[in-house]
Amino acid sequence: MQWFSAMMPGIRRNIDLAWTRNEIAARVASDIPSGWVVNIGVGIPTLVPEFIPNEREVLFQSENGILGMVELGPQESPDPELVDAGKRPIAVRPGGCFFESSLSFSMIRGGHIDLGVVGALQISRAGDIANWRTDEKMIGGIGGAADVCSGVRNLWVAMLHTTDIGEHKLLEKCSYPLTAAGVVDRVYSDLAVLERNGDDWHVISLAPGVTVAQARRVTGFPIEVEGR
Amino acid sequence: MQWFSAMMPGIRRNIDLAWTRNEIAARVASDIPSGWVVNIGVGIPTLVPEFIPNEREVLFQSENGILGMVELGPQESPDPELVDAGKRPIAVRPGGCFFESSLSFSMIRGGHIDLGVVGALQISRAGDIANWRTDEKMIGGIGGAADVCSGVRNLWVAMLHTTDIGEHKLLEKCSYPLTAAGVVDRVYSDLAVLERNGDDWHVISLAPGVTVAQARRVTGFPIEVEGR
Amino acid sequence: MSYVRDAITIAIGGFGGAGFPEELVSALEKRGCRDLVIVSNNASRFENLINSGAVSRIICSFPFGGASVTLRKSIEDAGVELQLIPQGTLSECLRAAGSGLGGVLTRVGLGTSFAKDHQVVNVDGTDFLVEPPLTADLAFVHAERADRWGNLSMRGTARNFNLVMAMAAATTVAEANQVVELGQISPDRCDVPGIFVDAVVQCNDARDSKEY
Amino acid sequence: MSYVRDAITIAIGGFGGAGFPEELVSALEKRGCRDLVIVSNNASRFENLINSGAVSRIICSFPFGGASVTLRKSIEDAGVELQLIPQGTLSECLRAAGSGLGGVLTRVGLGTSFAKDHQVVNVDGTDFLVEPPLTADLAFVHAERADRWGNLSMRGTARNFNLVMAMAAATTVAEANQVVELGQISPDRCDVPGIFVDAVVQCNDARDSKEY
Repeated sequence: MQWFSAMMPGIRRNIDLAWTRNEIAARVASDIPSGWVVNIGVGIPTLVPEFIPNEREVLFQSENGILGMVELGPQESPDPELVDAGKRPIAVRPGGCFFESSLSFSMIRGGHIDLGVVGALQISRAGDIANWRTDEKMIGGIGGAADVCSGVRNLWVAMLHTTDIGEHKLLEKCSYPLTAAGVVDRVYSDLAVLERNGDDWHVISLAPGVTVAQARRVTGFPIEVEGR
Repeated sequence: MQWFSAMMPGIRRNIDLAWTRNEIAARVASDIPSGWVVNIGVGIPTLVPEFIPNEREVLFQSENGILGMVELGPQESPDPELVDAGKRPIAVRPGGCFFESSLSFSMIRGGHIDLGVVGALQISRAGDIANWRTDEKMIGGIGGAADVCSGVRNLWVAMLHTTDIGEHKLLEKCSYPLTAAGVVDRVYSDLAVLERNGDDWHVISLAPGVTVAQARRVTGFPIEVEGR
Repeated sequence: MSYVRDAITIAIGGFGGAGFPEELVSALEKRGCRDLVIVSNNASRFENLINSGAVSRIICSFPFGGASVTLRKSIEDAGVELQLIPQGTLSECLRAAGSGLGGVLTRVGLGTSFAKDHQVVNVDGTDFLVEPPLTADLAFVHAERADRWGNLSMRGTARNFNLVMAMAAATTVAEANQVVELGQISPDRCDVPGIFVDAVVQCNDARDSKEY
Repeated sequence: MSYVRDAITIAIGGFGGAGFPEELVSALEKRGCRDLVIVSNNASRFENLINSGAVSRIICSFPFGGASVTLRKSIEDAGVELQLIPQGTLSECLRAAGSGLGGVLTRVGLGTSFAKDHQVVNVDGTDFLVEPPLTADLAFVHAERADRWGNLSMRGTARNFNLVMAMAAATTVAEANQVVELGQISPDRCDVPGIFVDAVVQCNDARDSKEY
């Protein structure tokens, strides 16, 4: 486990200088253009919709068969037959629609979804993503993640840059079972926004107070910064 | 064209003794049990539904997306958006439903249709069926016939026993392009009802006035009759 | 008609007249084109396009009835290539294209001329033809009602190929008898989700609009 | 429950609780069974069945959330085999089984452990996994409304796997909050055509029936 040696308590101590989970979600939201259809995974991604301003029309698709999903209003009573992929009660906005599973995955696999925003356990330099595991810390299962990661036009990962104990999550190769290979376009972490082009990654922006040297130390592959 | 030699004006002269097109359709109808879902092709098959008594629940499926198709009533005005596979205006009975093409062929290909009744240009001993051609007498095209003939649980052919000029239609091998191979279960003609079991065919019944010898003379493969 | 270019593939919905995008096809006739590949279940509504020399190939299951002597002659005179595909394979290959699948594994056509030049795959002891996905650059579809996000609903047997063609095409244009506000198409009653539709036009002559 | 036998494969609809045939599963628990193979998107609603030793294998995409410690233990204690399939492949393989197709050609899973032991087919230069069709002996599905021909309509996100499971199974039993007369389910609003359904039962406790 070579990446255990890369623990970096220094960054964890400076957590107040990095982006919070909400700030990561807000940053993702600010990059989503009007008119896009977006599939949202569990974890930090679930926070993204609330940061989309009302005037910007972004449609959220959920794999269990809804397009135009919105949060349940405070006055609305939950309907057990109307849930999102995380089984939470939700509502549908005017212009939304329901459909069955195979059509839902036709949308996802067929490239009709502009963007997927997912969490991840590990990301490799080649854009492989691992977001489930079968060991004793088993997190759920594969669900629709393989289809989403393989099928959407753009795949952005929203996650903390390292694990709770400081292990690298951005690695030369993933050690967990892959969800999909060579699919990640961007990573939005608490420290930086990174974009992939083949095996090359460059920094789009850094969280306030985070230095290039710090970001490099917690990233298992080279990252380029414009002008440095 | 070996089968040209098999013309048999004798039968054509005795046509008043054989079954009419309506009688063929009525005979097919009388063999359809209650509760079956049936796909009906063009030609004599289109006559079948009117011979199903009202108390017998038979559902007619049409490949263009309707289950529970019925004839348009005399008082009903035709709707250009509601047609059968022959593009004729129709109606839907209570309990019927509409669907799109790929689900329609899931029904057909997936073995959910109890019976297909189709016309044919040629039938082979092995149960191959040819019901279209590309030559100068081109009749339509393949349409949904290949799917229906391959997919339904039972395939019955309703047709005249020979062509207008007395050529065999029941042959050792078809000369026209095949619609599907090894699929025909029964043939209902103006002369006889025949059933196939592998390469063996036996006569279920003969039209009034038709002798076994006459039926054998216009059939290009051996047919067995119980007790003869 | 700004989506139309010469030599593109256009998938056109409808089964006979039901669900057929008549006004879009009429506009296409007026525009004038060359070398179009038309994907549609029937060919009989494209006689004007064929006669004007706009069409190089038609992919369909049932080009025309036996009585269509003039259409047959038009197709021959214009040198249009007719490519026949069984109807269930046609709809499933369009769906596969729109669903990110690599093709369709079917037994329909095995042992017939439709199996010609096809790859065969054996799954658990049974042979299947591999039918490749069928994509289009553009689809024209017809709906009873549409909203500005492209949600469509049809009536009767008008759904037919309109869903799978909207799915299969890079760009889909829908004509509708009624263009309604968002929310007026019930989320339970949307036959073609707007995600598959890029533009909606209101029919000038909503001749077949009925109480609905 | 006369359709139930030991060692059969039962496909059970629903996504979490939405569209889940709770009363049919409850009746299955009461009946008692051995060696069932369960096909369902999730495993979390089968804890009683698992604890009673009725289940030998579960085919699903997402067995349980990370917090389901007791379910995890039940599965291990009962020696239940968990077979994970990506959700889109799961639904498409069920659909393929119900559609007479030989399987699904997908890129999902390529380069991952899901590609293990899979046949790969190259179509026009691109590799695809061949995922075999997934059939069931029996399906249990839930609907808001049903008629005696088995036509079903759902509300909200309750459709999910119910259509493809009804298609894939040799026999399908539906439970419904309301059983209505023929014709009361609009022909335009039938989510599962009755051709895919063999028996309908009325829910005793239509707890989640809403104005509809």
